[in-house]
Amino acid sequence: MHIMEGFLPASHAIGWYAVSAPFVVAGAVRLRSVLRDKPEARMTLAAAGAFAFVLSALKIPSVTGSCSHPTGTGLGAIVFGPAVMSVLGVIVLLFQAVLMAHGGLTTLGANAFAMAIVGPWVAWGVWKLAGRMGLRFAVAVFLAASLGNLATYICTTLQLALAYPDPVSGFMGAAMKFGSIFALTQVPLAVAEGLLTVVVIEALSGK
Amino acid sequence: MSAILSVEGLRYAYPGEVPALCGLSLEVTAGRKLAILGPNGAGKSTLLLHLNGSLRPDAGRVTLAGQAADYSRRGLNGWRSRVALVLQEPDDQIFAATVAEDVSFGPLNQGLSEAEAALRVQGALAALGIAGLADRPTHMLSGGQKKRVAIAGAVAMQPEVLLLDEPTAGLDREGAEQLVTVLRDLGRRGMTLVFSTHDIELALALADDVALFTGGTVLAQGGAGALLSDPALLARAGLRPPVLLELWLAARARGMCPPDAPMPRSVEDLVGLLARAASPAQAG
Amino acid sequence: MSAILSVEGLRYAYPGEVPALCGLSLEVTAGRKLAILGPNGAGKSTLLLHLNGSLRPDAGRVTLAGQAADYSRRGLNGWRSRVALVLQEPDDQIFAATVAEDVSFGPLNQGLSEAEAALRVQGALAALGIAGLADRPTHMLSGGQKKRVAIAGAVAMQPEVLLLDEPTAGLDREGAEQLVTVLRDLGRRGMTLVFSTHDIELALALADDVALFTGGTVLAQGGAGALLSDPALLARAGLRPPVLLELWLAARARGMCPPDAPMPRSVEDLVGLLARAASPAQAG
Amino acid sequence: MSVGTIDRAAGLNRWRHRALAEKLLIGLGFLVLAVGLPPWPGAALVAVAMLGFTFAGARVPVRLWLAAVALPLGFLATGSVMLLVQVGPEGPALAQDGVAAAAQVCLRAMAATFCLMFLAFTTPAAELIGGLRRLRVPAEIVELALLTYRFVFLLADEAVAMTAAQRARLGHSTRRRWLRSSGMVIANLLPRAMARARRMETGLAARGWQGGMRVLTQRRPVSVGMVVLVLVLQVAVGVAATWG
Repeated sequence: MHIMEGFLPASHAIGWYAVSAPFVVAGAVRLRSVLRDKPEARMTLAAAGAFAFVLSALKIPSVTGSCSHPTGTGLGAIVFGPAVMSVLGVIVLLFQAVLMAHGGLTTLGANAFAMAIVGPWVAWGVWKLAGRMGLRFAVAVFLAASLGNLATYICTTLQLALAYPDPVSGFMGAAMKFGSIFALTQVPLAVAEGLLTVVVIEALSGK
Repeated sequence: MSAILSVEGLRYAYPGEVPALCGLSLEVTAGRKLAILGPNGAGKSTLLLHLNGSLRPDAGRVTLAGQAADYSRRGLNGWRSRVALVLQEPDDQIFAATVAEDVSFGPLNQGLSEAEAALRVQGALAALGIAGLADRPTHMLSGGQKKRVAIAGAVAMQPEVLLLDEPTAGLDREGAEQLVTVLRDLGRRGMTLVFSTHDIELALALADDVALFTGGTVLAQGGAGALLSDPALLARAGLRPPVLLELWLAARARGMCPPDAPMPRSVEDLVGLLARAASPAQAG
Repeated sequence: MSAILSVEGLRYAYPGEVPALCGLSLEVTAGRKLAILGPNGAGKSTLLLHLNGSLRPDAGRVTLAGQAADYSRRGLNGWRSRVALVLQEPDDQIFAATVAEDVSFGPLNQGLSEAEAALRVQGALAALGIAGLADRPTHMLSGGQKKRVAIAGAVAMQPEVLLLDEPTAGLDREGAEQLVTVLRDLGRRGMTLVFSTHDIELALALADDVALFTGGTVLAQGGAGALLSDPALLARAGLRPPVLLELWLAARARGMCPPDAPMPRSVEDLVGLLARAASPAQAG
Repeated sequence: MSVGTIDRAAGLNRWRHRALAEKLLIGLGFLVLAVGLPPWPGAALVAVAMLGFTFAGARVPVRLWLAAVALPLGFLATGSVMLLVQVGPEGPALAQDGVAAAAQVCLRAMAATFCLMFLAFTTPAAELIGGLRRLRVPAEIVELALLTYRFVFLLADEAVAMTAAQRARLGHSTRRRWLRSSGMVIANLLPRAMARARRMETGLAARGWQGGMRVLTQRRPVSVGMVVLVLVLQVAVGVAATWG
């Protein structure tokens, strides 16, 4: 769920840019040195970015009967690693804004934080942790992808609640408001994305 | 001679683009092989996508065995079981790890049991002459083999009509000839074939009927012989007759072939005609 | 007649696969058009990738204008400025947003100034007959246009040799004919052309020389006329002569063509030959 | 709408050949005003101005524009409902100033979205990315973005074709099969994306690629009249919204 263009007040838009910037700049610096050493990595990374974009444009069925688009953050983090995903994620968000009117430029900082930073890092952390705990491969993939997806939505919910605290119950109340709406649609979607990622990773490792 | 599929006044434009189909009507006769012949970009693939409900027309209608097309989920499932589609690029439709697994995709989706599906797979692989490839990993197939696997995937669903988009694209001559043999065989077993092509030689070799396409409309539809030997008509679709027919026409124009002889379909036919004319004594 | 490129005893296997080239020798004569003709999977593309240093042979060697190939970064840069490669799939070579931008990539890599590069772009687009497409976004081109843009990108580098992998693959007859015209024109301006194809008609229409390929080796190399009209030789490479030549040979065998006449290259040529034989009084 | 629909329109509209700087001045300039000014009347004026530039100026096809704006407006509908409601100790109720608050947010978000849509519908994404170069974004990152752009359309076509092929074989006949089929599409797309990357590497190396990806970009002359017009309008909107 991208926060749409103009939905956040100016101060929040700028604030989230400031929060995301260090991650993205660090990722970009790292990427730049990789690209200097291995120019051909451009192709692979660009293909990965395009893959993430196309993935986000695919419709998948959800458990409730609605359908939606996978975020791909879990899959990306597992396959490419979370640091790379921060830069690729921003590029993908930019294209989603200008090619699909999905998300926006003023909200790019906030969306990047939720989808290119929090989601991938949570997915990657869960993936590593599950591996260390000796969980089964498919279970680890499922947990990483669905929790990464869920973390993205929780992050977006908190961002919205921060911007629009409830007049009576403040931030917590707003978080519950936005959260309850999202929970209805997003929990099943997180499950769907987890299942989908398991199918993908298993098919990939079968090749 | 009944129309198993027919379209009437079909119009379609991809969002934001110029119309791909501009009021097109066409009939597919059961049990025959129809070539949709035209240059690239004429709307051939777009038409095929309408014939199995993959695209829904902006205007006009598609009729399946006399019934108006039903675009509900259920209707589409039934439709696609009867009318199967094979895309141009086999890599776009082969997903599974092995050939047999991939071919079983359609039958299993039709709700058949695993045992029934396995029989269907066997039958389809045999029909395409690739029974030996059943266990082959799909990424180790040659271009021609991939094409046949993709077709087997459709044949395994036992459709009445098989739609093929540019079936010989990218194949070399030997590969193309083998495929033509296989497709003729399917036709002989009663399957209705509709294939798109820009290759007039393929239309000559395989089609009973031809629909001549250009700029999103049908310029003419009729028997392959009459259409493919009409240079003026072909020229209007940006095509030239097959070399064989061009020679035949040129020779006939110079009186080197009997004017009433049937159209030659092979080099041997034509040489025979020329020889008969050169030494009329031998002629019938 | 000097060999601008030659390969000797070339062997190559992709990692983990059966050898693609098995001790192959070949000469490319400056200023001529050479067809690498053979069925799919014969190793044609692999050879082309060796001719501009994209692949390095496991054994054997490649010689450029008498000099052994130099696989250093510097050596490769010089080599690829003189020998340009156009891949089969234009999408593998076109990366920039607009046509003019994309075509400027090679010249700028050669170290030309922006002004010189702009001239090169103009010249190349004009040579390919696509000057009007300069500003077109690259993902909005048709198949035939993309092909020409990819070739323009190579021509803009002003190479001595142009290597083309299956140049007419996927094009319809009109597109293919236009491309042949353009390539003939480049040949007339002195560019050496080497193209791979499984389409014997293309070889007949365009090539001066033919190298017949099969199973990773050269079966025969020689003038196009002699090779393409030798059915026994072609059969060994899994090919059949072009329909035109098949007819010619069949007609000649029956005494319907003068035995000493030159090989026909078009329908008109052949009809002329047949007519001359039919009414010997008119013959020269 | 497919992945390329908006970008295609961006390549065909009447303002396709206007200088990037002009379009950025319009799109981004008004975007800043939309978010920075008090929504009434600031954002309202911005929205009107943007509709003028989009339809009267660039002649963007209305139907495509409407199809594209549906998605963000859907988000807006859900989001603003949240602002109408307040949650207190005695459960949810209508918020006191909810209507005003929601209206303000709606106005701002719509105006801002119109700005984004103007940019998206008049300027091909590649040109926008090229503009990043002038903002001193490192060349490697810009090139990465441009290559990504190129691959996006190729992979999207492949994904569309694969999905059509699966539908033809009833791969979406039940929800379970649909999920499985989608997984197969994605799993097949990734190796194809990587194979494409390798082939592109060969293809570009043959063109003398040594790491950089310099191309000649055409700089279009900036029309002074247009710049003055836009600046005057923006100042006017700013003044009207601040003191109006």
